[in-house]
Order: sequence, then C-alpha cells, then structure tokens
Amino acid sequence: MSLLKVENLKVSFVTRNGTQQAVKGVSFNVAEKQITAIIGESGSGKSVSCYALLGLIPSPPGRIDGGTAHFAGQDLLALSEGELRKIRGRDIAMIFQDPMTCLNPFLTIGEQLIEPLRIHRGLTREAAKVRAVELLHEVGIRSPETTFDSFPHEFSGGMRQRVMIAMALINEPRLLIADEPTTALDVTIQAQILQLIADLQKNRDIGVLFISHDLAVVADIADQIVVMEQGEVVETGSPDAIFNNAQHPYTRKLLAAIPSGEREGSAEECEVLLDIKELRTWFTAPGQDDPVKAVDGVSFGIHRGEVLGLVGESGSGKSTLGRSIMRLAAITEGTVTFDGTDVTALEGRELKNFRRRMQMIFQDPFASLNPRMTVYDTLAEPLLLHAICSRRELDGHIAKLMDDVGLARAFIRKYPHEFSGGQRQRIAIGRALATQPEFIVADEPVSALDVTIQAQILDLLLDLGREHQLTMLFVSHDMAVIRHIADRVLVMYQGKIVEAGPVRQVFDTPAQPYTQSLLASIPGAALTL
Amino acid sequence: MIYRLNSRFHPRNLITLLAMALLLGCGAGESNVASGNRDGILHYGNGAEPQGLDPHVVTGVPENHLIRALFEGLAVKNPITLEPEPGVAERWEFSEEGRVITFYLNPEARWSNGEQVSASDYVWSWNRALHPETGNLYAYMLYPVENAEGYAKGEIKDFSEVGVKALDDTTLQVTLNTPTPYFIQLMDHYSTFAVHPETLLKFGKMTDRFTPWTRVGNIVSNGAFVLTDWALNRHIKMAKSDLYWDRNRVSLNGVVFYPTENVVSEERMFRVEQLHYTQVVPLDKIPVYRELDNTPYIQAPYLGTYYYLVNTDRPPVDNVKVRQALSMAVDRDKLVRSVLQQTAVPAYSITPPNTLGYYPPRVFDYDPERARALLAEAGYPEGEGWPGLEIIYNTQEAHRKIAVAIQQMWKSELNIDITIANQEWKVYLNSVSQRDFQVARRGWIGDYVDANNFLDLFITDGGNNNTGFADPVYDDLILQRAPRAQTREDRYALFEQAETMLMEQMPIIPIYTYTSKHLIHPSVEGIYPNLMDSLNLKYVRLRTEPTLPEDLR
Amino acid sequence: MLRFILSRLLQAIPVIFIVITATFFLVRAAPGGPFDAEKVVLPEVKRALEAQYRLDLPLHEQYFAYLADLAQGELGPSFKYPGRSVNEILFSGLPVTAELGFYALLIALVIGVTAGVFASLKPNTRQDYIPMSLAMIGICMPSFLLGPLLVLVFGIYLEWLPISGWGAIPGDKILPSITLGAAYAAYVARLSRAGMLEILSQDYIRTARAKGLPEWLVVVKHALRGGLIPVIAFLGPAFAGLLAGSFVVETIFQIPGLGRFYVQAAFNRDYTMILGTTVFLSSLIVLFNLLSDVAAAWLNPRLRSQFSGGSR
Amino acid sequence: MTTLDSTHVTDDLLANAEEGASLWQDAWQRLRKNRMAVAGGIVLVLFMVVALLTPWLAPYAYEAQNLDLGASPPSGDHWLGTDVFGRDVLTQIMYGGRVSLAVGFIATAVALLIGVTWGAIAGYVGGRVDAVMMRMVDILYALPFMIFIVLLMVVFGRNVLLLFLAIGAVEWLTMARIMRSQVQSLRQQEFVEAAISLGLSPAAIIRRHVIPNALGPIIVYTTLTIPSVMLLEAFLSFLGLGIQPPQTSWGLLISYGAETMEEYPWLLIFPGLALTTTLFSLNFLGDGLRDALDVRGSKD
Repeated sequence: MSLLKVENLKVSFVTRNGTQQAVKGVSFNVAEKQITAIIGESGSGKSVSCYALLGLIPSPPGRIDGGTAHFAGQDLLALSEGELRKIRGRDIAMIFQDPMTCLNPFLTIGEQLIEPLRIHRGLTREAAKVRAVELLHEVGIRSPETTFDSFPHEFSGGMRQRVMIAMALINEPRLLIADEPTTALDVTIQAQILQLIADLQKNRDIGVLFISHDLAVVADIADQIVVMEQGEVVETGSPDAIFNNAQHPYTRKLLAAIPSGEREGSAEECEVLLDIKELRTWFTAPGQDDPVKAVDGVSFGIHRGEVLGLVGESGSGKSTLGRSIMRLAAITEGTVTFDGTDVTALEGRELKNFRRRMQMIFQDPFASLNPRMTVYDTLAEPLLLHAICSRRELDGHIAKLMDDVGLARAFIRKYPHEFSGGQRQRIAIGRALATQPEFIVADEPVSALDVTIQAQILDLLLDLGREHQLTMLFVSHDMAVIRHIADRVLVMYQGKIVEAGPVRQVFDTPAQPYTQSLLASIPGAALTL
Repeated sequence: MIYRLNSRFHPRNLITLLAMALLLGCGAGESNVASGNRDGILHYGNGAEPQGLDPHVVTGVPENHLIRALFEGLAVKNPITLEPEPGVAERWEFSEEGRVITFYLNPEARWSNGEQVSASDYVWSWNRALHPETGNLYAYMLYPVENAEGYAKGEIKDFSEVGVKALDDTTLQVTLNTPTPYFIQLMDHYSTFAVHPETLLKFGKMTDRFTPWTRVGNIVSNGAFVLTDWALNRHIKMAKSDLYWDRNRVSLNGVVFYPTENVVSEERMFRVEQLHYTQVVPLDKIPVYRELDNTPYIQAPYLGTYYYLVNTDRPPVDNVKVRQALSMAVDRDKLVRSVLQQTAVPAYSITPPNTLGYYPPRVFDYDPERARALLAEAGYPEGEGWPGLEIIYNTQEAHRKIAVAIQQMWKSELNIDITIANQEWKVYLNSVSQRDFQVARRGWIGDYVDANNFLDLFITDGGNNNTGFADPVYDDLILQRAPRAQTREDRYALFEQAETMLMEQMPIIPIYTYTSKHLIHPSVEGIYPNLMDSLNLKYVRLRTEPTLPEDLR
Repeated sequence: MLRFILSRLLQAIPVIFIVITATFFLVRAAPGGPFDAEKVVLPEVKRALEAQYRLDLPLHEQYFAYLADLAQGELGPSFKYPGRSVNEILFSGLPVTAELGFYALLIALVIGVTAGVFASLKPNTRQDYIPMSLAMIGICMPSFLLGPLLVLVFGIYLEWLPISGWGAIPGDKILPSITLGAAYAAYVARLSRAGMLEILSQDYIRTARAKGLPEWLVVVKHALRGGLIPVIAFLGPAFAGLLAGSFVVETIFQIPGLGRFYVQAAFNRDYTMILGTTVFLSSLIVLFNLLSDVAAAWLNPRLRSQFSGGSR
Repeated sequence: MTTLDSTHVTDDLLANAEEGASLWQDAWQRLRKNRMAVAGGIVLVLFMVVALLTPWLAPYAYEAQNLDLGASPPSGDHWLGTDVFGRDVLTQIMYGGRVSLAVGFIATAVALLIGVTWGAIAGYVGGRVDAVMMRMVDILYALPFMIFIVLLMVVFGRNVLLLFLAIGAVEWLTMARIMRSQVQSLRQQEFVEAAISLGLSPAAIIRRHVIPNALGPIIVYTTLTIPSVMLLEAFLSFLGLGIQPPQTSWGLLISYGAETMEEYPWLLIFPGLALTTTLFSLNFLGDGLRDALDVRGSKD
C-alpha cells in the first residue's frame, strides 16, 4: 500500500547561465508505515524532489516541469498553493538538515512548536501548549514546561533536532520527510536521533521518507532504499539487496566509500616534532566573569611523520586546540615547542617563517577559500609570500600543485563557488601544501563532505602525507574517519585529553566510558564491524 | 482568522497611532484672516525671531515693529507725512538758538501697571541707554545730547552732567550740543524710549542685559498694546491696552506677530490667509501680484541705498578713474527693470531722493563710452592688463543676482574679468570691517530722515566708512559747516556740495534706492507705506469684507 | 548587559569632553564675533558687551568658567537672544523637534518597512522596482525641494492642509512630518529590503512554510523581526541626526524647534548656544547609538542572553 | 623539473584556462550582460563626455546674459528655457554638470579612501584601537559642521580642492562605520584565518582578502553618497565655500529653482532631471557592479 507515489517528476532551475535540469523524471513510492530512504550525493536531486512535492522550492528560479505525486488520493503537484498549505504541516511534515538554522532564532521553542496546531487545528494557545509539552517529553526533552519558553540558541544541536522532530510530529502527519536530519550532528547525537526517528515511526505507524548521502546512516533503519544520481533514480531495493547485491556501479561506489579498516604500517617511533605542555586556552566573553576553558591543561607530543588523530564531540575543545597550536587562538598558558622552538613567543618575521612550516586545513571548504580569488590567486599567494618560487616559475609550481591534489589544470582561473565541496577541499589542501610545510593541522577536513568525496579526500591526504613526509594532527568527531587515517588517537572531552594511544588499542580496548560511547555510536556498525 | 498574533510589534498598531497623532481632526478650520477680522486681531508676518523686547538692548527691524507696538516715544511720526506728532509728550518747545528742547509730557500717559509716565522715568532710561556698561548699540542716537557721548564713552562719570533734566513730573528738558534739526525724529526711535525703572530694578541692575523683565507678566510698557504671550519661534501676542492715553483711537483688539525666517513660506502664509500683512515678498512673485486687479501688493519708496563699497587702497580700484569707469558701466535702469522686477529706483548717489526735501546731485550717468575711455586712461584699454577684481557679498539670493548681473555688465562693457565671492554673514562683516576686500556689497537704511545720516558715513575714519575715503574738506562740510547752517536751503546746499565730492571720488558705487514691499490683505485699513517704513498700529483697523483675489491661488 | 551599558557610558565621557573642548576653541577661532552687526559697533559699546558676557577674560579662564558652569548644568545666557538662557531655549525647542522627529521616523518606518518588505517578497520584479525607484527619488529629493512642493500641492492648490505652524491649526503637523520622514523612509525601505532578502533566504523560513503557515504570517511573524535588525541599527544615529537635520523643515514650516537654533547659532556666532546645542547633540548621539545597540540586542534573543561586546 | 617542462606547463595553463584573468576582468564580463547596468553606464559616460566637451558643445556662453529676455520658458532658441538673467538653461546644466560630476566623484572617492581604510583598520585590529578609532568618529560626528566649514574657509581661503576635502571629511564617517561592521564579520571567516596561518601581514589581509569581499555594501553606499555629495556641494557653495557665480552646479541650479518653482518651473525641472537621471544611472550601475563583483552569482 503506497502512501506517496511519485511518478516521472521533473524539476529544473532557470539561472542566468541557462536552464538546469535538477530532477529528470524521478519515480518512487513511499509505503505506509515504512521508512523509505533516498540516497545520493549532494546535487543528485534528492532534496529538490522532496521540496518540489510540497511546493517549497523557490520559484523562480525553480520550476516543476512535469510528473505526478499522489498522496491520499490527491496529486500534490496539481494542487494550488492554498490547498498545499493545508497539507503541509498537517498530513506531511518535514525535518531539515541543520537544526541550527532551521529554527527561528527570534521566537521561543514553544511558540514555534504550537504554530502548526494553531494553524491547522485552531487550538487555543493553552490547549496547544499541553499537547506540545507532551510531545517535547516524548522526543526526550527534559523538563519541557520550562524549556517551552526558551529560545533555540539555548539548545544544543541534538536538542534542537528533537524540537524539530516534535514540531513535525505535532499534528500527527501521515508522512514525515526527513532531509538529512543527522548530517550536521555529532556521531553520538546522530545515533540518538536516528533511534528516535525509528522509534517514533514504529510507535505512530507513519511513513517516513528519509533523505541522506550516507548509506551507513540509513543501513540500520530503512525498509527500502532509493539511490539517486544526477537527477535520476539508478537503483531501488531493500537494504539487504542494496548492501549485499548492488547492481548499479554508483551504488557500489557509495558502498565502497564507507570508511572502514585502519591504516596499515604505522609509522615507527621518530623524534618528537611538536611538543605541547600544559596548554590552556581560555576565553572570557565580554560581560561575563567566568572564562570558558576551551583547552584546559593539555600535554602531548607528535612524532615526525605521524598522523595523530584528535577525536571528540563538538564543544570538546579539539578545534581550539588545533587553532592554538597554529597561533590562531590566543594561548592563555603553556608551551608549544615546534622542532625545538617555543612558538608561543614568536612575533614578526620569525612567526612568518614558522607559519611556512606549519599549515592548516579547515573544516568548511566553502568558508575557508576567499570567494573572490581564483584558484590561481589562492595558490599563488603563499608561493609568492614565502618566496617559494619566482614569478617566472609560478605557473609551473601552481600546475604541479594542481596535479598533486588531483585538480584539472583547466580549472586554474575558476572561482571557488564553481567547484564542488570536494574540489574546494582539494584547493584548500593545495594551498596548505604550497609552502611545503612539515606539519599540518587538519581540522575536520572531511566532515562537511559527502561520504564518497570524504573517502577520496582522506586517501588524498594519506598519499600526500606519505609523499611529502608530513606530520599531521587530524581533528575529527568521526571515529570511523580517525580509524581510517590516524596512527595514534587522542580523545578529548571538556577541554582535557581523556584517553590516548595507538589506534588499534583505543578502538579495540577503549579504557574510558566516553570513548566507548563514541565507538558505539558509529552508524552502520552492523554493516562494517 | 482565529489565529492571533502574539508579536509585540506590529505595523498595524503603528499606522493607527500615526493616523491618530497626525490627523487631529483634519477639518482645517477658518483662516487666521477670517477669525482675525471677526475678533479684531491682526495677524502680522514679522520676519526673523526677535532677539528680545528691551528697547536699549535689541537692534533690528522685527524688534522695531514689536517695540513700537508695546512702547511709545516722546514724539511719534505721522504715518503719512512723517512729520512729528505728539506721543508721550503733548507738545515740545525749542529754545531760541535751538539747543534746548522742553518736552511737556501728557499727564494721561500711563505705564501698563497704571503708574504715570514721568519725566524722571526718561532721565533714568536715558541714563541706562547711554551707560557704558549697558552696551546699547544705538547709544549714539542720543549723542546729540550735551555730554551724552562723553558719558557713553566713560569719559564723564556723572550722569547729571548729561543734558537731560526732569524739571517736574511732566516736564523734561533736553540740552543739545548743537542745534539738531532731526532730533525730534529720534524720539520715535526705540533706543530713546523710556522703560519702567522699578520693573527693571526688580529683576536686576539698571545696566543688566539679560534679566527676564521683558517676559509676559513681568513687562511694563506704555504703548497702545500690552504683551500677552511670547512663544519662542511661534508667535508673540499682544492685546489692546486699556490704559493707553490714546486708547480710543486704537481699533485693533490685538496683534499676533509671527516670526518667519523663510521668505517663500511667509508669502505663502499670506496667500492662504494665515497672515494679514507681511513685508517680505519673493522678488519673482512680485510680477504675479502686480498683474492682479485690486492687488494686495504695495510698494513705496524707502529710506535706504544699496551700493558697492570700494576699497580705495587696493589696486586696481585705488585709481579713481577705474572707480568711475566701473560705476558708469552699470546699467542701473536695466538692472532695476529685469533683475529687480521694478522693486527699486536706480541710484546715482548715496542719499535717497526726497529725503525730507533734499535731492542728491546727479554727477554721472550710465555711459559705457565714457567708462571705456576712463578705463583706457587708467591704463587698461579694452580691459588689457586688467589684474582682476573681486566682489564680495553676504550669502543671500538678492545680492547674488545683482552681483552676477553687474559682473556681466562690467565684462561686456569694459571687457574685464570679475570674480564674485559670497561669504557667510559674520565672515562678510569681518571682511568689511577689516577692509579685506576690493569691492563689497553694502546697504544703508536711514535711522532718521536726514541726508546727514547718509553723508556722515564717509567722514574720515568713520566706523561705517570702510572705504578708505578721507577728505578733510568733506569732513569739515559734514561735521562743522552743515550743522551750523542757518536755513534748510543752506544746509542742503552744503550737503549737495559734499555729496558731489563723494561721487567724484567714487569710494562707493551707488546702485539703487530701496523700496519697501508690502502685502496687505484687502480687509486691512490704515497701513500707510512710507519712507521710514514706520507703521503705527494704532491707526490700523480691520473690516470683514474684501477677500484676496481668487486667481492668486 | 548592564556592564556593557556602563562601559559605553564611561567611554562617552571623554568623547563629549573632547567635543566640548574642540568646539569651544574652534568657535573662537572662527571670524566674526557675536556682536558684529552691519552698522559698526562702537568700541565703547563692544567693551561693555564683552564685559557682560565674560568675553574680556583670557580665553582659558573663559573655558574653565564655562566648564564650571556646565558641571552645574548651566549652559549660560544666549548672545543672540538676550534675556534667554541656552537651557531655556533648548528646552523650549526640544519637545517640538523630538515630536517632529518621532512622527517623521514613524512615517519613515511605516512607509519604508512596507515598501521594503513588498519589494523583498518579489525581488527583481515590478513589485520590487517601483518602490525601490521611489526610494531612490526620496533619497535624492532634498527637503528644501520636497517641503515647498508638498506645500504647493496640498496647502495651496488643494487647500487640504495648513502650510505652517506646529500645533496651532489642526493638521499642521502632517506636511512637515512627511517632508522630514521622506528621506528616511527611503533609507528604511532599502535597508529593510536588504534585511528581508537576507532573512527570507534563511532555512527557518522554509521551516515555517513547511508547517503550512500562510505567507503573510511567514513574513510578519518569522521574517520581519530579523529583517528589521539593520533598520534598528540605523534608527539610533538617524534619530540623533534628525534632530540636527530638521533645520530646513523647521524653517520652511515655521516650526519652533531645536534645529533652527542649532544652525543659526553658528551663523550668529552665539558661542554659548553653539556649545549648548553641541553638548546636547553629542550626548544624544551617544545615547541613541547606545539605545539602538541595546534595542538590536533585545530583538535578538541570542545577544540578549550572552551579550557579546564590541560597539556598534 | 626541467625548464622545458615548466614552459610546457605554462602553455598548458594558458591554453586551457577558461575566462579572464582577474576579478575585475571577470566582473566586466558579467557587467556587460546586465542591460540596466550597461544603460546606466552609458548614460554616465555620456554625461561625462558632454561635461568634458561642454565648452565646445554648449549652445551659448555660460555667462552670457540677456537681461531684457529674463526668465523665459523653453523655446526654439533656448530648448530648456532661460533663467532670470536670460541665460540659457541648457548651457547652465551642461556647465553645472562639470562641477557636480567632478565634485560628486572626487569627493566621494576621498570619502571612500579615508572611510574604507579607517573602518577596515578599526574593524580588523579590534579591541582598544577600534574603540579609540570609533570614538574619534563619534567626536567628528558631533562637532558643529557649520563652524567647521567656516573655519576651513578662513584658514585655507576659497579653493575648490578644499571643497572636495571638506565634503570627503564629513562623508567618510558613515563609510567607516559600514566598512568596520563588514570587516568585523569577515574577520571571523575561515579564509581570513587561512590567510593568517599562511603568514600574510594584516595590511595584506585587509587589502587582498577583506576589502574585495566587502565591496558590495561599499558600492551600494557609494552610489547613495554621490547624489548627497552633489547636494552638499550646493549648500557649501551657498555658504561661500566652493564654486562662485557665475559658475554653477546642479545642486545650485536646483536650490535656486526650488525658490521659484511656481513662477519658473523649468528652472527646477531640468536640473532636477539631470540629477535624477545621474542618480538612477549610478544606482543601476552600482547594483550591476555589485552583482558582477559577487562572483558567486546566482548559484548559491
């Protein structure tokens, strides 16, 4: 029995560079009381398809070119905006990817939560509140009465996503569309939210359309999987069929991209390149007395040629630690000794020379590249700044860098926005490598990327690391990624290092409960371990 | 919609609030003129916000209008003939040689608190007006009085040496330095008015400038009207005084003065009948008014001359031939006809024509041929080798227009380049007093109707000379010989002689004689435009009938 | 929050002090004095006047005497209007100008926000171009032009509204408020359009739509508050600027406000008046900038709870 | 690596690289496609060409008066009518454009230069430096403008250069504030951190990374500044600082025209049209430029 039947859906976008077909005749079914997952990389048209069903694509530039979508006896695509509005939030509800941006920061949680009830059912504020509080409780929010009047920023990402889910479920819809609901969350939180969605689906017998780029995520919960590539459905099947007997090469590629295994041949013990002693980085927000102890007394060393993984949830201080080492955050106390020099005291020319030897790769390749500089300019800047080469040799050096990071030379004059996320991260890596550094801090370099791209970038980093004999501090919240790339692991929690050791030791015999919970939350565990 | 907004801030509330705040029943009632005609209230457009109401402190035209409504001098001017007629003084007598004047005060003359206006009030007030600590800018009006100048300059300390005595309550004796034919006229100038001594002393010393004695409720005055309301930059309201000696002749029940700074706005207020009367009319509006039947626009000769000061120490205008050439190349008729819209009379000398029967000599004419010849004689044939010349004027539209027109006349007639520079008022005053200019725009409005008031500007080192013109013969004519002249004819002949000298030397280039411009609502009677622009509100009466011509809108 | 306000007020003290000092000496350096008039002022008179106003003292003594008076809230006597103190003139003009400014801002907000929101809903269509073009005209239309135009049309030809005064004739506040508000309305329109465009592209707007909210509710409830933050930030300095900038409007419409005194004091070299208005105005600028920061913070719950520093 | 190889690489780069070389060339390509912006640009260029060639193009000498003619409405001899001196209005507008365009662009450029630099430094350095710099802006805001202008006149005399300076000096304040808030938000961006970790000096970061990314709001504000500068020029000229008659400018023509709008409407309408047309052209060009410089385009 199908709850939603989409047939031959076509969507295109009219931009000033011409019309682009985003969805090219997609058909799929969502069965009642089941979880259907749509899998595909970003740009595959999976989100656009779902938004189009509810009339949520911005128009212009978006345009639905054809197709039908039968839901409860109506063709959604043929409904007027007013009729569609009655269905939205009542019969079909949505959860979005980023709970940080999808809740209105100016309104209280409660106000936003009861809106669908008041709109669609005309409930009084009081009646709606009773219902909302119940639901908040159900999605696992503690003391919902008091949090009812809180603002979104007072919640963590996971809590906000719970609020979003409560908001979607408040009118007891028959279909829930979840658009990458866990992508922006930490692994441990991700596991909880996935569990919550699965539980709620079972308890309420609703249909769920779950959109994700990560096969591992849906492996545990989906009843049916639809694989999309470039606006078309390439394969549909049960999870068993998809995982064990994938037909389409693209599906196989997705499967292969799930990070697994660990690095072979760990680097042998070498001299210590970077030595960190009792490092503290505290921030004092203006108007507040107590400092935030982001990094609170951390000591460790990194050996030359080693990849050291640093793992922890968001807010654990791992990024601040990386930035402190790079002298991007002001260190409160402690020393960072790089190749025998204490870098915390460097200034001027010495600092500049030190910067040449240490580079950083940032988390968000969309933000870490100057949008107004071409690849050429971006790569030329460090080369010229540190006089790595003369102006005459510049083109050659840049070409070499492009080759190294696997970018076609023809892209040299393009701007960052013209590249995909993975390509941008390659540019960022190229920029970091341009100064021929000895040490690189990689701050969650793959967490903003689709799984398939993630695998490529990790492999690139490993290859380049070997080739250039790089020492690397690899920061991530994802245990699977750390396992894939690191030689040794540090586990960070609330500004302190709680566990350290070789990868195999930490993964096989975690000593701390916190490490254990991190390991338990790796998605698709059944599949890979 | 059942759904109710809970947002604290909603545009709809704003709109309602705004509508309520602005449209306080926008039914626009009757005009000021209509209500004024009914109630006998004159609505008077009075130029800038007055500085104050203290006769010994303020200067300026708007203040003059106000003070003359509140106070009355010993003698006033007939609004038509300008001849002196009784004010506070019923009559006055000259001694034989004309040096001593005895004023007999009207025993009915009252302060607004009921007290009689006494001769000793005048002695006290003139002491105040002249006292060196008062800082009265118009103290010099009383300088014809014996020893007054010395007292004002601090050379004489004892006021009893000054020639003013109260013989009794109603008799005031004034002794002059020399016979001064225009002295009675000065009694109508506010700097010679009496103030009520006890009232002033209640709020401070005699010589204090800034006490609140002129405020509503404090002020005691002796004129036809009393102050009832004074709201800064809004209005000044006066009501008819029931203690004024000539109250039976006063027809108005009250006057409302409106301070306005914008000429265009004031004319528009008149047009929509918010004002009965205004004296400022935008130049370009005048032809429109002239074309109306029964026009409310009235123009009258005025005792003032518009001229250009020439700095006779600065080349090239240190050469008298250059000055003459410049003056002769100004086509005053054309200027008056076009730029000034016939609101002025071409002037060829400093004294306005018919200043109490005196007509200035006409020494030169508009003569471009002669001008070119003079310029060639001065060494600039056809403008060759001309070093340049700058005209400065204070920032004002009318001055600009004249400068632009004259600049072009000199350019086309004499082929010389002129630059024009406007200066902010105080900067301009500074430039003129420091004589930091070549040619500067200037105007002089007579304080009293007598050629002396214009001609004594140019005595050597006179404070208002500013040209560098210095001629002992001229000084002798003005300072020594003219005052001693026995008859009016002799005196005027001496003035003519001096004025001819002045125009031959040409330290100034006269341009035009002012006219006064009035917009008078047809319902107003008794406003008589005159040479001194001296309006006595006690003669003004309002009728309800005629209205503004329809096609004015 | 309280600490932030206190620290800003503390910062304001040196600012205002420097403004006073600089103004005091700048004004004295300007040519022409308060008593210069067209007819020459006799030296003996000038001496008397200078003595009455303390101008005969050495400049630094005048300065310290002024500061001492100021510390007691005394701004001194006006030079131009003898018998009136600067305090008195300020307090007579302030309510009028503040009222005028308030209406003008209200008009600016109502018209500007409405136009800006409409434009932002359909960017790059006629619904956007027309209000935005009007806004451009509003920005370049100086009030010395708009005021007389409004007077001609509504006051003289149509005879709907009074053309001058303030509070004397019913409806006489309408034209000046519109004239003063027009330019600000134009700025508000542009700012709110930009702000709304920014907010309307946020994810949470999509969330609101997904809930099935009607479009007007999406706009009014979810978008407006965030979209107006740039407008709020603009309002503080705008209001302070409005008090100084109302000069032209006050002159055209004969309004007894502060703006006329502020400008004319400079022309008259009314030393105490210039200083008085400047002290007053600089305090207002500081105050209103602070107010608009606080208001912006108050609108934004994130800033409200953990107010992060910086200024403006 | 051999030299041969690197030559080959260079050829390869040049042969395959797509589109132009710099941000500006790229922007130019985009700008050309924006019809309104191009129209605006053409109008502005046209106005500037006319302004430059005015001495040869103008139908009359600009100071030539015909007092007997006086103010006359548009006619065959005088297409846009004459003013009270009988001077040709078209000629006046052409000559006025020279002044207004020059003042508008140069004074705005001065304001831009000072304001952007000041705001960028304050916003980038932050902390105490920022507080001091912005308090200085506050002080300048609060000083009485009129007195300032009068003093300028006295100290430097009448000088058109001074006019640019005076206008630039007041207009840069707002520019500095806008720039500062832009820089403050850009400073948090990862690409600025990346630039720091590359070892770029703060000056280079501001120049290369911050300012290009803040161009959008700067351009928009600039297009709004130019017309207000033109009107400010009229006010200053009126006070005596700036140009003197018979020279004129659009601002002056408009303010004179406003006085007689009832009697001689053409004296207001035509200069007003000139200013408005310039303003709209600027606005379209500015919006176009902003979009063109926004290399991300419509994709995001």
